[in-house]
Amino acid sequence: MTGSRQPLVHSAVDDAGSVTRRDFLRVIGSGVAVAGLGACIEPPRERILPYTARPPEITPGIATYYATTMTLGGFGTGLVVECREGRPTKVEGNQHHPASLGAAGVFEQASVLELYDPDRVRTPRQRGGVGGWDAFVSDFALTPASGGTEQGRGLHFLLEPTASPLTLSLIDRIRALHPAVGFTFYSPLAFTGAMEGARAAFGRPLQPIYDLSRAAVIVSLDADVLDAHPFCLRYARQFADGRRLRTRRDGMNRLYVVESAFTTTGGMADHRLALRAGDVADVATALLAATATPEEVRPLIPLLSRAQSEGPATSWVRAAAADLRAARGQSVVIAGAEQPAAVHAIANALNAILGSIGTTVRFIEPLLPAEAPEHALTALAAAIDARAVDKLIILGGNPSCTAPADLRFSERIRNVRSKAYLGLYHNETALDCSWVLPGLHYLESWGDARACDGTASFVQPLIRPLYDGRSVDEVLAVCGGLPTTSAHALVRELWSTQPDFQALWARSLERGVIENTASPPVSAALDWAGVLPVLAAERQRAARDSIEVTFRLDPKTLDGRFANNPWLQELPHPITKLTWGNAALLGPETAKRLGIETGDEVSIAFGGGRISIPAIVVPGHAESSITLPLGYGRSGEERVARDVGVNVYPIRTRGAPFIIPDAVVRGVKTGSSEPLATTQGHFTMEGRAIAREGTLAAYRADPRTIVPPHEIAPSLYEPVAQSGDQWAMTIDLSVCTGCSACVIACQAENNIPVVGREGVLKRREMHWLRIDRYYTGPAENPRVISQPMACQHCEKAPCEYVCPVNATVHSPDGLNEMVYNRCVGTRFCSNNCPYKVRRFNWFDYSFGVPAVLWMQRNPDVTVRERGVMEKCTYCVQRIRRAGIQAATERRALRDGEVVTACQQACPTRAITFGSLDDVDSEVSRSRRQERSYAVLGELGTEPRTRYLARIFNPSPDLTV
Amino acid sequence: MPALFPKWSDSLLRACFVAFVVSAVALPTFAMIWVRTPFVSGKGDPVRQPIEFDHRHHVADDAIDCRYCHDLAERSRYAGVPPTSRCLNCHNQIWNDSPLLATVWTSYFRDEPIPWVRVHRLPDFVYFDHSIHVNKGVGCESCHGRVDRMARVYQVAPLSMSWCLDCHRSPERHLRPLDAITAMGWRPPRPQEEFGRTLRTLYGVREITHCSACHR
Amino acid sequence: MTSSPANRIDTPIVLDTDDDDAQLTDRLLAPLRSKSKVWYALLALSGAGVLLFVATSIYTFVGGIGLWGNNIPVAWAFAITDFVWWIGIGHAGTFISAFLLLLQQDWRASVNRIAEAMTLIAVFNAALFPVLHLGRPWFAYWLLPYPATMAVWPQFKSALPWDFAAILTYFTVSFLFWYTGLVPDLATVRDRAESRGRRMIYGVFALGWRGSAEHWQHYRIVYGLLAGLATPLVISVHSVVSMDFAITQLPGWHSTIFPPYFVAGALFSGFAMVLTLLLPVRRVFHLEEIVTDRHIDAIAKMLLAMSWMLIYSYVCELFIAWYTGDPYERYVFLQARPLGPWAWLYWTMIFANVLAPQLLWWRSVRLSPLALFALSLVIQFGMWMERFIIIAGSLSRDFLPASWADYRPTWVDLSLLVGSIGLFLFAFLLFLRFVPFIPIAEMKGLRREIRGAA
Amino acid sequence: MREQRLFAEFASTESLVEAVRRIRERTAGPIEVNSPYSIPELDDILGLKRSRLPRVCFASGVAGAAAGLALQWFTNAWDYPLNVGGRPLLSWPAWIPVTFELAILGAAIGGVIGLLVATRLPRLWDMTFELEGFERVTTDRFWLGTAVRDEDTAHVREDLAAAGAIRIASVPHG
Repeated sequence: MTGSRQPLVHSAVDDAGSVTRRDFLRVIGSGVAVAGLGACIEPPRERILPYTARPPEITPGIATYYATTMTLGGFGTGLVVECREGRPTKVEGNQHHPASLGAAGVFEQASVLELYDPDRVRTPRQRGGVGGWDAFVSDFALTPASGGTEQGRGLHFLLEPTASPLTLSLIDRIRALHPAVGFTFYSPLAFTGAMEGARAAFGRPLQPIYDLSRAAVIVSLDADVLDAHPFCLRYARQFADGRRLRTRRDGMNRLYVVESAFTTTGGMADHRLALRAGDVADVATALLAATATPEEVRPLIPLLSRAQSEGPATSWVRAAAADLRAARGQSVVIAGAEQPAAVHAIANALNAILGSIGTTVRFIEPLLPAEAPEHALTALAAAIDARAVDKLIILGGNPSCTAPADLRFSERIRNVRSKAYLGLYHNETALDCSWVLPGLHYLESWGDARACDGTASFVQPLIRPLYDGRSVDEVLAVCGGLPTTSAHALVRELWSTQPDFQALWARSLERGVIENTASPPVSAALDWAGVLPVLAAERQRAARDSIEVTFRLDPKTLDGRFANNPWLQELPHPITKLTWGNAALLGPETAKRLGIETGDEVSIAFGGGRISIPAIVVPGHAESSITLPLGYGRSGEERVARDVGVNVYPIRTRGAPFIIPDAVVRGVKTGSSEPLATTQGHFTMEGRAIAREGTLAAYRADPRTIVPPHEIAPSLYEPVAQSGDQWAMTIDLSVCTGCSACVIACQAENNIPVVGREGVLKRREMHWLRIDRYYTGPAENPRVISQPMACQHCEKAPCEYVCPVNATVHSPDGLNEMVYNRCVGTRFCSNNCPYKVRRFNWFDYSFGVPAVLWMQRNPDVTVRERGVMEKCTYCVQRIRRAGIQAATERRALRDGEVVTACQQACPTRAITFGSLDDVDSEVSRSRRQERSYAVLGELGTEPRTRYLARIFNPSPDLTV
Repeated sequence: MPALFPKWSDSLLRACFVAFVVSAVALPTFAMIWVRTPFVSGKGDPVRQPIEFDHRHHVADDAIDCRYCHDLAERSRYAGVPPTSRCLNCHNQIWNDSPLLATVWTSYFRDEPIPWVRVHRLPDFVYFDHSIHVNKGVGCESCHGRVDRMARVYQVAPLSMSWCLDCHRSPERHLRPLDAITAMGWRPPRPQEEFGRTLRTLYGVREITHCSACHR
Repeated sequence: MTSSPANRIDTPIVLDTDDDDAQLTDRLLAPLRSKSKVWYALLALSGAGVLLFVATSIYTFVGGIGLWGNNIPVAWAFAITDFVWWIGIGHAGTFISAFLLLLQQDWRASVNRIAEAMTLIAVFNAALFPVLHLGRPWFAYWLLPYPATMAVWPQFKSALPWDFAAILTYFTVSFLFWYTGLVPDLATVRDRAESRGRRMIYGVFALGWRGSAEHWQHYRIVYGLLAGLATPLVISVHSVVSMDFAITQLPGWHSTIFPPYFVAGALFSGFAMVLTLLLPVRRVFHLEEIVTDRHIDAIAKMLLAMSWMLIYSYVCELFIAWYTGDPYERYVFLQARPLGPWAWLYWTMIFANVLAPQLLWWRSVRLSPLALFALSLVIQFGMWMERFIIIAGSLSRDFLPASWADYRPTWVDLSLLVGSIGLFLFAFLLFLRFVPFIPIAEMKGLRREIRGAA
Repeated sequence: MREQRLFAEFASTESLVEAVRRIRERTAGPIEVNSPYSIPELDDILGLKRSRLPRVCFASGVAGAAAGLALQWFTNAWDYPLNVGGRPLLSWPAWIPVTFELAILGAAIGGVIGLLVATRLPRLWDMTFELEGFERVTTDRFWLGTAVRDEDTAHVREDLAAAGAIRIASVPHG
C-alpha cells in the first residue's frame, strides 16, 4: 500500500465525526482546489470552505485507505479503497484476501465509477403514484411475526444467488417467521455445471477449489480460469507463480487448453486446441481414456473405446495425457463453467485418478444454490402464471433482460399485481416494475460476503449513500418484518455471536477478512456409477458440419450489469480489441463458409428468436462455432449502455443457455456496415521483433536465440548526469495474460477521460497504457501474445528534443516529464514517438462531464485541458508523494515503496517497478535477466521500460 | 506646377516612422513590465474576510503559533484552514459574547462552514506541498511575509514561477532552523548565505528545478 | 498568337515592341486602370473562398483540432501538408528574382514581380497553418523567446523554432526585396496617375523617389545585395521545413536527402504556380509582347529540369530504403506507399510529378498555353499529394503495427485547403489591380542596354 | 557673390550625358541627375564614390548571427538548463539554422535601412518636385540640376541648350 494506511478501528462513517453528505458537497465546493484543472485563466477570488469540525480520520490532502468487499456473482473479493476528503477515488486489491491477493480486476477497478454514475436511481418511486420508502413499506412489508404461517403468501423475493452469510441468515429468519414467503435465485453469472459434475462423480454437489501454484500440468477443458472465474485473480497469480522465471534454471508449469473462443487463458496456453465447445466432451473422454489405465476406468471401457476412435486432435490429447500421468498429484484438470456436467464429471474423475484431490484441487460444500438458475426461474414463472405471486420484490440483477428468452419473463413480471425493483439503475427490469427503489453501491453499504473458498469478510461503506438508497439486506429485513433494519446493526448482530466480537470486528474491518472462515475441505470419493449416465446422456450431439453458437459473459460488461460504465465500455476486448459493443466471433473457415468478413453481419435464429450482429473473424477461433458475448444492446434507461452493441439474449433459451448445437446461421454481406470501434487494426508483427517469445528449451539452450545481446547501439552523446533514484519498469510477457486490469487502474488513477465510440472510431482513445496484441505461431493454430505498451521513459527520448516549448523534458530521476500547462499542442512529440504512446486532447474531454463524476478524480493529477498532450508518467504523483514522505522522515526511499497503479492492479505481478540506483532492487534484478530487452532498442532511445521475453513451455512430443 | 506634397509633410512622415519603430519596441516592453506588477500578481491588497479576523492580534499579541490553527502544514499539502471548532477552543471561554464572533457561532451551530476568502492562489496544475517545505527549513514568513503585522492578510510574494525558481535555485538564501519555522522577523545568527549553506547540508536540501517536482 | 513557333522563340529576350518609353509606360500601367469584368468576377469568387477560410478557422479555434480528421498516430495531416505546399509554392518567386538576377538572366525581368508577389502571398498563407494547427493556438507566442514570468524558454533543438525563424526571415526579406524593386515604379504610377488622391497614396508609398543618379547607384547595390541574401535564403527555407521531418526517427521522414529533395519539389510546384498565374494574366492584359513565348518556354524548361531533380530524389529514397535493409523503412517505401491502402494516392502522385512533366520535352507543348496551364495544375496537385503521402502516409505506418491507423479528412480539413486557395487568389487579384506587376523602370533600362548593345 | 540653381530637361540619355560632360568641364559644383531608370555609366562621369552599403550589410548580418547564437545559448544552455532527450546542453549544431536565418534577416534589414539613410529617403518634398514637367522624370525624361554662380549662368545655359535641353529652369538660391 502506498501512502498512510490508517488503523481502521473505526469504520469510515458509522459513528460520530462521520463524513456526512454535506461534507463532501463541501469538498466539491472547494473542488476546484481539490481536483487540479488544466485551465490557466485567473478566476475571481475563490472561497475556502473548511469543516466546522474536522472528522478525526480525515486529513485534507492525505489519502486514507479502507478495506471492504465487492460482491460479484455471489462471491466477494476483498479490496482496499483509497479515500480523498471523504470521496472514494480508487479501488485496489487487498493482499490479505484470498480472492484478491493484492490484485484487483477490471470490474473492481471500474466499480468506483459506478458509484458516481449520474444515471443511478435516486429516490424510491412508484410508477404513476406516490414515492418514498414509507409508502413502499406499507405496500410490501410484513409486520413482525403477526398472523401465523399464512402471512406472506403471495410475497416473493427474486435475488441473485449469494454466499453472503448475512443475506442467507436473513432469508432463513424470514422463512422461519413466514414459511409462505417465496425466494428465487437467478443470475446469468451462476453456473451449476461444476456441482452437477461433482454430484455425478462423488454423489453430492460439491464446489472445487484449485491450487494452481502446486500444479505442474494444467489442463483446461474450455475453462477461462485466468479471467472469468470468481477466483480468477487468485488463480492468475498462482498460475503466474508457477511459470515465473527468475533464472534460466527455474521450472515452469505447462498449460493445455481446449476451447472454442480465444480467451485470455487460451492465450496463455502452451498447447491450445481450438474446438467447438460442444466437442470438448469428446476430448475430455479421449483424455480420460488416454490418461487412465484400463483397470482404473474399467466400467467405462465401451464408451472410451468409441471416444478414442473418434477423438479429435489426438496428438494434443496424447501429449496432455502423457504429461498428466508424468505429473501425478501435481496436475489438475479444470472444466469450464459453461460445460455440461459430463465434462465436469470427467475432470473430477481425472483429478481423482491422478491423485490431485487434496493437492491441486480440494472440494468444499457448495456456497451457492446447486439448482440451475434457469430451473429456479422456471418455477417462479409457473408460480406467477398460477397467480400464486401477487407481490414480487426483485433485489438486484436484471431478469427482464437476462432471463431465458422462452420464459418471456418481462411480460410475466408485468402480470404480477405489484412488483418492486431494487437496483442501481433504471434498467429493463426497473421499467417492468411498478416500484423502483434506489439500491446501494457496495461502497455505500454495510454487509458481509464470502469468497468462493468460504472466507468471509465485511462490506464497509466509504461514504454515506449519495442518494436515498437501501441495501438488499435492509430491504429484506424490512419486508420480512424483522425488528432490526439497519444493515450496520444487522451485520453486527449476526457476527456478535462470535467469541471476542469487538476485537474480531475491529481486526476484520482493518484487514478486510474475517480469519479462519474458509470452508473446510470435504472428502470426495470417485464413484463411476454416477459418471456413466451423464456420459451416456452426453453422447448425442450436433452433426460435425453444423455451426454451433455459444454464449459467453462479456469480459467487460459480463451479463450487461456493467454496460453503463464508460471505462468498461471503452476498454478494448483482450482479444479482438473491440470497444463500445459486441460482435459475433468466428474462425476464418467458418467466415468463408458464411461468405462474410469482419464487419459483415451474421443473422442467427433459434428458439423463436432472431438476432443480427456484426462479425469479427478471429484466427484461432474454433471453426463451425460462433461465440456471442452477452451484455450489450441494453434497452433500459441507462444513457451510456442504451443501444450499444447487440442484445443476444433473444436467442438464449432454458434448453441451451450456453451452447446451441445447431442454430440457423446466415451470413449477411452488409455493404454499408458501420465499422467496429477497435483500438487495434493490425495484429501481426510483420516480422519485427517487438513482442519477443521463445520456448523454455530454447531459452535454456541459448537465450541469445530469443534476445540477441548488445542490440542497443552505443550513443554518441555524453551520458547525462543522473542523481538519486532512477525509475524503471520491467514487464514480464511470460505472465501477462492481457486481462487489462492495469488499463482501468491507470484510467482511475490518472483521471483519464473516455472519448466514446466516435472517438475510438477516429482512433483517439486516451488510454495511457494500452495492451498491444499480436498473433504468433502457425496461421492455422496461432498463439496470441499481449504486450502492455505505455510511455517507455526513454533516456534519449525522441519526443523531448522536438518539443519547441520545453513541455516535455527529462527529470534527474529518469522520468520523461509531460508538462501539460506548458504544452501548446504541436503534436510533434507524438510523431517522433516510436511507440505512439502519447495521447492528445482533441476536445475538452474532461470538463463537460456531470459534476458528480468529478468526485472520482484523483486530486494529485492535473485534469488536462483541450489541446495538450498527455501520456504515462510512471504515476509520478505517487513517486513524488512517497519521495516527500521519505524526505520529511529524513530517509531514502525503500525498494517497493513506490507502486504504480498498473503494477498494483496486476493479478500476475507481471509489472515490476523501482529504482535502478539500487542494484539489488527487484527491477534491477529483473533487468539483468537474459530475456530482458528493450522494444525498438536498436533506435537508441534507451527506454527505461524493459520487457522480459515471453517464454512458453511446450511439450517436447508436440510441435508448436 | 506645385509639388504633390507640402514641405512639412517630410517631417510628418519621418515622425510617423519614428513613432512606429518606438511603439514596436515599447509595447512588448510595457507588457513584460505590466505582468510583473501587483495588478497582475495580486500582490499586496488586503483581502476582506467574512470575519474581521486579525492575524496581528492573534500572532503578535497572543503569540499563538501558526501551527495551532494551520495544523496540517507539517503533514499535508495543505496548511489547513482551521475548522470552526478550532476558533471556539478559546473563544467559548474568552470574548465568547463578542459580536465579532457571531458568524463563528452560527457556523458552528448550523454546521455551515465559514466561507473564508482565498488569499494565496496557485494555479491548479501547481502541486505545492507545505509539509516538505516546512520540514526542510522554509519558514512561513519566507512566502507569507510578516503576517504578525497584517490586520487583513495580503499576498506579499508574486507567486510566479520565476519567484518559486529564485528559491529553488539557491535555497540557502531562505533556509532557517526548524525551530524557527513559524517565527516572524527571524534573523540569521550568521550571514544568511553561509548559515543557509550549513542548514542545506544539515537538512539535505536540493536544488529542485525539474518540472514534475511541481507539475503532475 | 499569330506567328509560327519557330520565329516566336527567336523574339528578343525581354520585349518586342517599338513603343517609345512613354507608350511603353502607359502600356505597362494599363492594368491598373482597366475595369475588367473578369477581374471582378474572380475577385468575388475568391472572396467567397476567403470567407470560407475565415469561418472554418474560427470554427477550429473555438471547437478544437478534434474537428479535423487527425488522430494518433496521424497527428499531422492536412494542415501541415497545406503548410508545406504553400511554402513550396512560395519558393519560385524569390528564386526567379534573386537567383536568376545573380545569373543575369535578363528574361526574368518581365516575370519577376508577379513571381515575387506570389511568393509573399503564398508564404503568408503558409504561415497561418502552423498556428491554426496548434492544440492551444492562443499560446502560440510561447515559441518566441521572451522573458516570461514562468522563466521558461523555447527549445531550440526542435525544428519548429527553426521554422519560425526561417519563415519570418523569408517573408521579411522577400518583402523588402519586392518593395525595393517596386519603389521606382510606384514613383512612375504616382506621376502618371490622374486623380490627386491616387497620386498622394502612391506618392507616400513611393517614398519620394525621384530617380537621382546617386540614388540609383545605392539602389543597384542594395538590390544586388538583397538578391545575394535571398538566394541562400530560398535554399535554406525549404531545407529547414524539410527538417521538421528529417530530424525525427519516423520511417519515411528520417532521411538525409530531404533538404535538397524538398527544395527541388518546392521550386517545381513554385514554377508550376508561376505558369498558372502568368498565362491567364498575360492573356487577359494582352502582354504577349512583354511576357513573350520565350519566357514561357524558359519556365517550362525549368519545370522539366526540376521534375528530373525530383525523380532523382524519389529513386534515391527508394534505393536507400532498400539498401539500408531497415525493415521499417523498407515497409514504408516498398509496401505501404506503392501497395498500401493509399496506393492510389501514390500512383497519382507518380503520374503527376514524374510522367506528366515529360510532355515538356515537346516544344509544341511548351508553346501551347492551354497545355501548359493544365499541366501546371496537375503538377501542383501532384505536389500536394507528395507532401500528404510523406506526412500522413509515413505516420500511419510506423514502427509498431499495433498502433497503425488510417486517416480520413473531415469537411473542415477540406474547407481550410480550399479557403486558403481562395485567400491566395484574392490577394493576388488585388496585387494585379493596384501594383504595377511588370517592372517598368527595369524594362526601360534593359531595353536601353539591349539597344546599346545592338 | 550670389548663386542660382539651374535645371534642364532632356529627352534622351545621350543629350543628358553630353550636358553632364560640358557642365563638369565648367564647374566643380555638385550635379544632380534624375532619370526614369538607372544609367550606370553616369557614376564615373559624375564622380560618385563607391557606396559603403555592402559593409553596412555585412556588419548587420554578423550582428544578427551573433544575436541568434547568444540567444540560443543563453536560453537553452545557461538560464534554464534542462535535460532534453539526453542531448548535450551545448548542442551547437542544432543552433545553426536559427543563427543563419537571423544573420540573413539582420543583413537584409541593415541593408535597406542603410539605403534609406544613404538616399535620405523617404522624402515626400523635394525642390525638384516644384519644377514644371518634372513628373515625366519617372517616365521618359531626364533632368539635370546644378548650382552656378550668377556670372556663369549664361555660359551654362548655353552648354545645356547646346547639349539639347528642351527646357531650362532657374531657381534663385536660398
